[in-house]
Amino acid sequence: MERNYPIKRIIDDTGFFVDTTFENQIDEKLVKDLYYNMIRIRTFDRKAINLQRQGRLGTYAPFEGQEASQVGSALVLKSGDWLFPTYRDHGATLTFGADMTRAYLYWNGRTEGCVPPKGKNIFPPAVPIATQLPHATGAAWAEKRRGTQNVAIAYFGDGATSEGDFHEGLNFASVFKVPVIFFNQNNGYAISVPIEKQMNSATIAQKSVAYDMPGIRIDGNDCFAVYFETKKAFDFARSGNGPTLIEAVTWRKGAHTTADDPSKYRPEKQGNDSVDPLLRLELFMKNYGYWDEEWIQRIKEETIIEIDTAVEEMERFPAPIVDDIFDNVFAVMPAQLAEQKESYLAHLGRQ
Amino acid sequence: MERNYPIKRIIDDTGFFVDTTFENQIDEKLVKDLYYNMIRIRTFDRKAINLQRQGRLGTYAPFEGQEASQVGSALVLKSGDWLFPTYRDHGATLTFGADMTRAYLYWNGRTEGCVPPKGKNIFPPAVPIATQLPHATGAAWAEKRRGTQNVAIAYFGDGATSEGDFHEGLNFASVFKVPVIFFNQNNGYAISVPIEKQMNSATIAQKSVAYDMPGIRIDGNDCFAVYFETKKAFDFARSGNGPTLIEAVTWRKGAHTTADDPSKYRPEKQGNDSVDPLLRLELFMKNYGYWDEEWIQRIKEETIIEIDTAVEEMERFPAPIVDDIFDNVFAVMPAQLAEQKESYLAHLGRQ
Amino acid sequence: MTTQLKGPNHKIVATKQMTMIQAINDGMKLMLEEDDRIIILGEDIGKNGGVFRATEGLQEVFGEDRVVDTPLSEAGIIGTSIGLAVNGFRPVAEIQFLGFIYPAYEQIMTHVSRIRMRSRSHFTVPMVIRAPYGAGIRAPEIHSDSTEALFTHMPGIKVVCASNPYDAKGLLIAAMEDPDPVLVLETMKNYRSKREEVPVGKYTVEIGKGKIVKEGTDVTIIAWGAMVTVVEKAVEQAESKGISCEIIDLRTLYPIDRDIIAKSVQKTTRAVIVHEAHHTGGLGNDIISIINDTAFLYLRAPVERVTGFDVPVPFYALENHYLPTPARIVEGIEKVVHF
Amino acid sequence: MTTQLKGPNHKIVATKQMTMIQAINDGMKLMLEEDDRIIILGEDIGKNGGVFRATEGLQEVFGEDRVVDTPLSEAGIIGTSIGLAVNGFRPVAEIQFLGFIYPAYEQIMTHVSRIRMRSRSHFTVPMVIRAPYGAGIRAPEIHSDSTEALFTHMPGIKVVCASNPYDAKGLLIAAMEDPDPVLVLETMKNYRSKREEVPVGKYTVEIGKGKIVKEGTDVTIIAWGAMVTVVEKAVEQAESKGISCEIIDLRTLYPIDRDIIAKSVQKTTRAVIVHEAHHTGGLGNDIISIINDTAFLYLRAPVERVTGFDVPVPFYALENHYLPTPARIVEGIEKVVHF
Ligand SMILES: Cc1ncc(C[n+]2csc(CCOP(=O)(O)OP(=O)(O)O)c2C)c(N)n1
Ligand SMILES: Cc1ncc(C[n+]2csc(CCOP(=O)(O)OP(=O)(O)O)c2C)c(N)n1
Ligand SMILES: [Mg+2]
Ligand SMILES: [Mg+2]
Repeated sequence: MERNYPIKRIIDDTGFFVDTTFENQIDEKLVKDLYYNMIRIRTFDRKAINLQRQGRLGTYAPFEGQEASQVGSALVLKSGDWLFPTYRDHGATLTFGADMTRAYLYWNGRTEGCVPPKGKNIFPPAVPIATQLPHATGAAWAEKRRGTQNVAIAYFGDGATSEGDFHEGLNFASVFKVPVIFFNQNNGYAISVPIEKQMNSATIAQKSVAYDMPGIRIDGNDCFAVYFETKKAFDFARSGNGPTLIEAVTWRKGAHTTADDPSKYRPEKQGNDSVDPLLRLELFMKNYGYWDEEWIQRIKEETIIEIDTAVEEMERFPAPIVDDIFDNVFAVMPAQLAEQKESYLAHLGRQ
Repeated sequence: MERNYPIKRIIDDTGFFVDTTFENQIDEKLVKDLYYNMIRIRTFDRKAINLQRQGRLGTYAPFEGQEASQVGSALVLKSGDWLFPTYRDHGATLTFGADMTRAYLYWNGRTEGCVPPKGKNIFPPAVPIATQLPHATGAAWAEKRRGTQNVAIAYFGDGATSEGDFHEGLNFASVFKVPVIFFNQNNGYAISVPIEKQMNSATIAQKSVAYDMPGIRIDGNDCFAVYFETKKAFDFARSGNGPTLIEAVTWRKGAHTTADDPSKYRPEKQGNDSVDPLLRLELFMKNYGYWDEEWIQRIKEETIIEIDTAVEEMERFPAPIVDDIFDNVFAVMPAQLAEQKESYLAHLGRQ
Repeated sequence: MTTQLKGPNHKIVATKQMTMIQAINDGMKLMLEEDDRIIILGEDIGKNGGVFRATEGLQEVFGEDRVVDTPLSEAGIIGTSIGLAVNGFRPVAEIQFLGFIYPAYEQIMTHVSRIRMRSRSHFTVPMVIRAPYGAGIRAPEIHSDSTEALFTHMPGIKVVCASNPYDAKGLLIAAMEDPDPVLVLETMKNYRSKREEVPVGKYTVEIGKGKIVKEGTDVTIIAWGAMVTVVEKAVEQAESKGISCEIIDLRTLYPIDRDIIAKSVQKTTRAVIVHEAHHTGGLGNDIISIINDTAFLYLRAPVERVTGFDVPVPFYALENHYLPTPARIVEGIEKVVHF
Repeated sequence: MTTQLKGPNHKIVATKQMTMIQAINDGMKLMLEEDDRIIILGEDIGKNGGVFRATEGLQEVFGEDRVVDTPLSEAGIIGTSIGLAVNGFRPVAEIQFLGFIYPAYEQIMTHVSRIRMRSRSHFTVPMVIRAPYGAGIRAPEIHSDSTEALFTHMPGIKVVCASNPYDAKGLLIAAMEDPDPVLVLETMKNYRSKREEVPVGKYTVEIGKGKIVKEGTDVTIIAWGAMVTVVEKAVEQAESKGISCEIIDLRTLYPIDRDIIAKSVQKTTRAVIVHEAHHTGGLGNDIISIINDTAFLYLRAPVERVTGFDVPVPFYALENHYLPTPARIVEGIEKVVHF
């Protein structure tokens, strides 16, 4: 089956073209967009780990190594589109326009972290694995019913393919031919479980056959392959042709979360050979004359300032108020809940 | 995809060989076994419908049209094998050795209908759709762990492929490479929902690709195709090669259950062209000199007697006793339940 | 046949004889006409009109886009309904029998009930889940569960359950207009058991309010769904023995109408709760707690519960032994009265 | 370090300091050694030793055939465990967090709990489901559910929940030897919170029996799991105010030890129930019903409940406001005592 689903690549590990189909669509704007966003989210991600170590953030799920997959795909989205992320997809949501302060807040156990900026259709991160796939199908179905050209994208991991919801989400999408992209980041592991123990299939892309849905397998560390193949799938969906399953083969460089110790289960050298997606883009930029040292310095500095500001805002964010746990359960609070709230607030007052 | 999964046939609609691969394995014993069991279960099935109409049986799910699928597959089982049926698979269970009286009892709302004869590994019919697939995987896993050559077979319908449990059952089976056969009877409908609305895939067999598991598509009304292809899959499993998905394309001639009215949703003439599996075998027997009028008369008469006896036994079966609802919940009845039982029995005594 | 009847404010409303299933069908039809956001989906609900005919004729009128036959996949039905709901639609999902809702339990438990909270009301899921429930119609196994308590221990979702055609239509319409998800339990046993005059137009029955079906002074009997009918029979017998019974039809199971229970039990000083769900973990316990909290000093006898036993709902040959009967209820009533 | 301690019959048993997680690990290890039918399976339990290290080192000793890393699929884990169990094995399935058990709800509800009944005990599923549960460890959302009541309303399955290392090991071994399915809830908050002497060999704690943790005369406080520790703190404060408290650690949530509750409340005449699950639908209601049934004439005040609120378990920034605190419990105690 691997033969039926060869990994699509546009540039190789040394940053040279291996496929020039899209060469004329690669311009400075695109290259810089990709680079800028990848640098930005990597800096965000490393900062998060640091904050967690310092006790300024809770358990965090890092995505280093997956930047090309997340940025390359999220740059394709247009304003009316929908994004259904997991806990590891802040790279994608930030690229699409999520608020950075709120992304940090999420990892401090704050519901504010789930509220997207106005007009941005970004769903709260899915924590129960694979549950977001049917949601994306439903949201896409709604767009189809309204006759728009908007598309929904659901992010999910290799482990998520084992859940029933993966299957049911894809089946509904194919039956109702709705504009949804199932974007799988195959990062080799589901916590400690390697993909060979997760599934018997050689690829995830081939699971599309079960739904007679297009399935493609791409090098998830090649930002151009990710961008152009995702764009093709979006265009296909916008034109009313229905869903696509994309398998982006990538690598989780770090731990599953800051609470995890990969040395327990992952051979030390495994993954060392997978070239860093950012480095690969840098090589490409140098190879093809896109390297602009001054611009790079500038965006790096800007990014650091942006992130420091976001962290500051996160830490200065108004403390959570107790009312919150009662106020968003129903549109109108039932009498018994109102009583619980009242009596608890009174109790706090007495203390 | 239909091209990748052509329907395998051994005899055509007129009862002539179209594939002679297995010709030399077809002998009088096999032909008679197939015919006898198909006649037997058809008679059982029609009797059940009649009993239901007369109010002597509860709602019943008939399988007429699916006899070749059920008998052809069930004849492959050996004594240590496991059979996980649905509510529509009494043809298979009876062929494997289930007790007929108890099959009728099941449809009279009696748990006695779920108890197989000693030594026969027949699980109670699965009512919640697709839940039996992981069970079969687990039972097969146990056989593998014990190092036996026993195989489990799970029966399920086209509609069942939409449930998460279908996916999870097949995934586990492929990952742990256990000796289980997933035997799908694609009878065209899940109650009123035709297969085109159930799935976008042209075949069910192709869903095996998702698990890198062998998948085959057979004419489910050709008892030889069913028998030999199922046998191949069993042999494959017994030799330690793991699971197979079989799609047997067949046709539900009657209603979903006696409570259903297919004229509401099924075009009147649909399915008329699918030759009756029993008739097809009869044609074959006449074409190739297996027709033995005297034997046929005898088994028909014997079958009628057997069934009448079973019905009589079912109707003379000791009335259900109230204790039953309390007695099989736990191995040792918890005190509170014992009290509930005692007080209810006392209540009945007072009446 | 349409008749005329005085409405709540003495205005004349047209009514029609309807069974519960017809009233439910009528409610969906009205709302499909009125609100383009409504989309009905489930297994066999389109061409077939539902296995109980609740959606009969709706696909013909409103088309396959609004009355949708789905694949056989409850998590898929609820999961995609969530997506539809957060994106502007108002899905009304049918689960064919409550006993088959469990594959969707994760979607209901971790998303349907929590999205409003998780997103600070940015995303909401105004959706309805309809599910026939209950034993006593000689259905095959698993078809007869009465597991409402699994959904009342799940803050963020409301649960209603009508015992008659009028309430069924009014509660269903209220559910379809509610800004939050509502599970609508439909008692199969009462689907066609009686006809009554039901207003032909739109009206709602307020979610969260029970109803005094019959006033009385000696004992309060609390029930819902199919059990209301059984209680009525029991009460006839009890009253013939000189016991005056007050019957409460709870109608909403979450949030429970605590006031109606409190007031009634404070008056009668005795209570019997009747439900067909299992004893342990059943809603009866919640109601005892409400009585404990609101009527402790009034109570003259321990509250009595007449419920299904702590056993899986039996196969139908014995299901009537599982279900509360008028005789068991009368014993319960006598027990509290003669304590 | 191994010390010696007097056992129940004054025989000397070797003990060792263990945390709850070590005691659980030890229990599984002993049983894997003793009983070839035991097979442990779940997500990340093999090489990784479980996200909480409950199965640490077991795969190394017993091999990949007996300590199995499964795909990420709870219905698959429980569904195949059923097949293993009916075919002679004794699966011990880990669900990584109770909040992720819901995808397996159908398998548990319609099969694990019913197969014995459906087959008249021909098929049985002697299996254990282990699940860490509860809030208060600053875990991400959904990881903190305490939904034991969803499993006590499901006849055919037992539910246990230890508050300390000794009970954790003893109950787990009892569960692994039980002929019926047992859900073993493990309170994450107590996994490593204290060490105590635990016998090194095999022993069981009887399923269905609670324990008087502390005797007292004015009020009975009933709790389990993590809440026992919180209750102990509250009781210190209450006793300093002169209120004598009796504490019951329920230990088994199904079937509940009714006698221990009845006897204690008949003695103290007052009760407070503490649990972290939601108020509505929580086990507290069942316990109030038990008190209603067994101690009505003794009771001097309405039973008080101190529980999690009727809201989804909050994100962790506010989770401590959701959980019962010593202060809230003390108020509850004072309320019943000064009624
Ligand atoms: C239903 C469910 N089961 C278990 C978990 C615990 N869990 C969290 S992340 C994870 C692994 C996910 O792996 P994958 O889908 O590959 O995504 P990745 O973390 O690698 O991005 C598990 C088992 C969960 N969140 N939800
Ligand atoms: C989980 C679940 N959902 C719904 C049902 C109701 N139901 C019973 S049979 C059936 C259709 C099954 O179709 P298929 O799998 O094709 O099998 P067939 O009946 O055609 O043999 C449905 C929807 C059920 N039994 N279980
Ligand atoms: Mg992964
Ligand atoms: Mg079918």
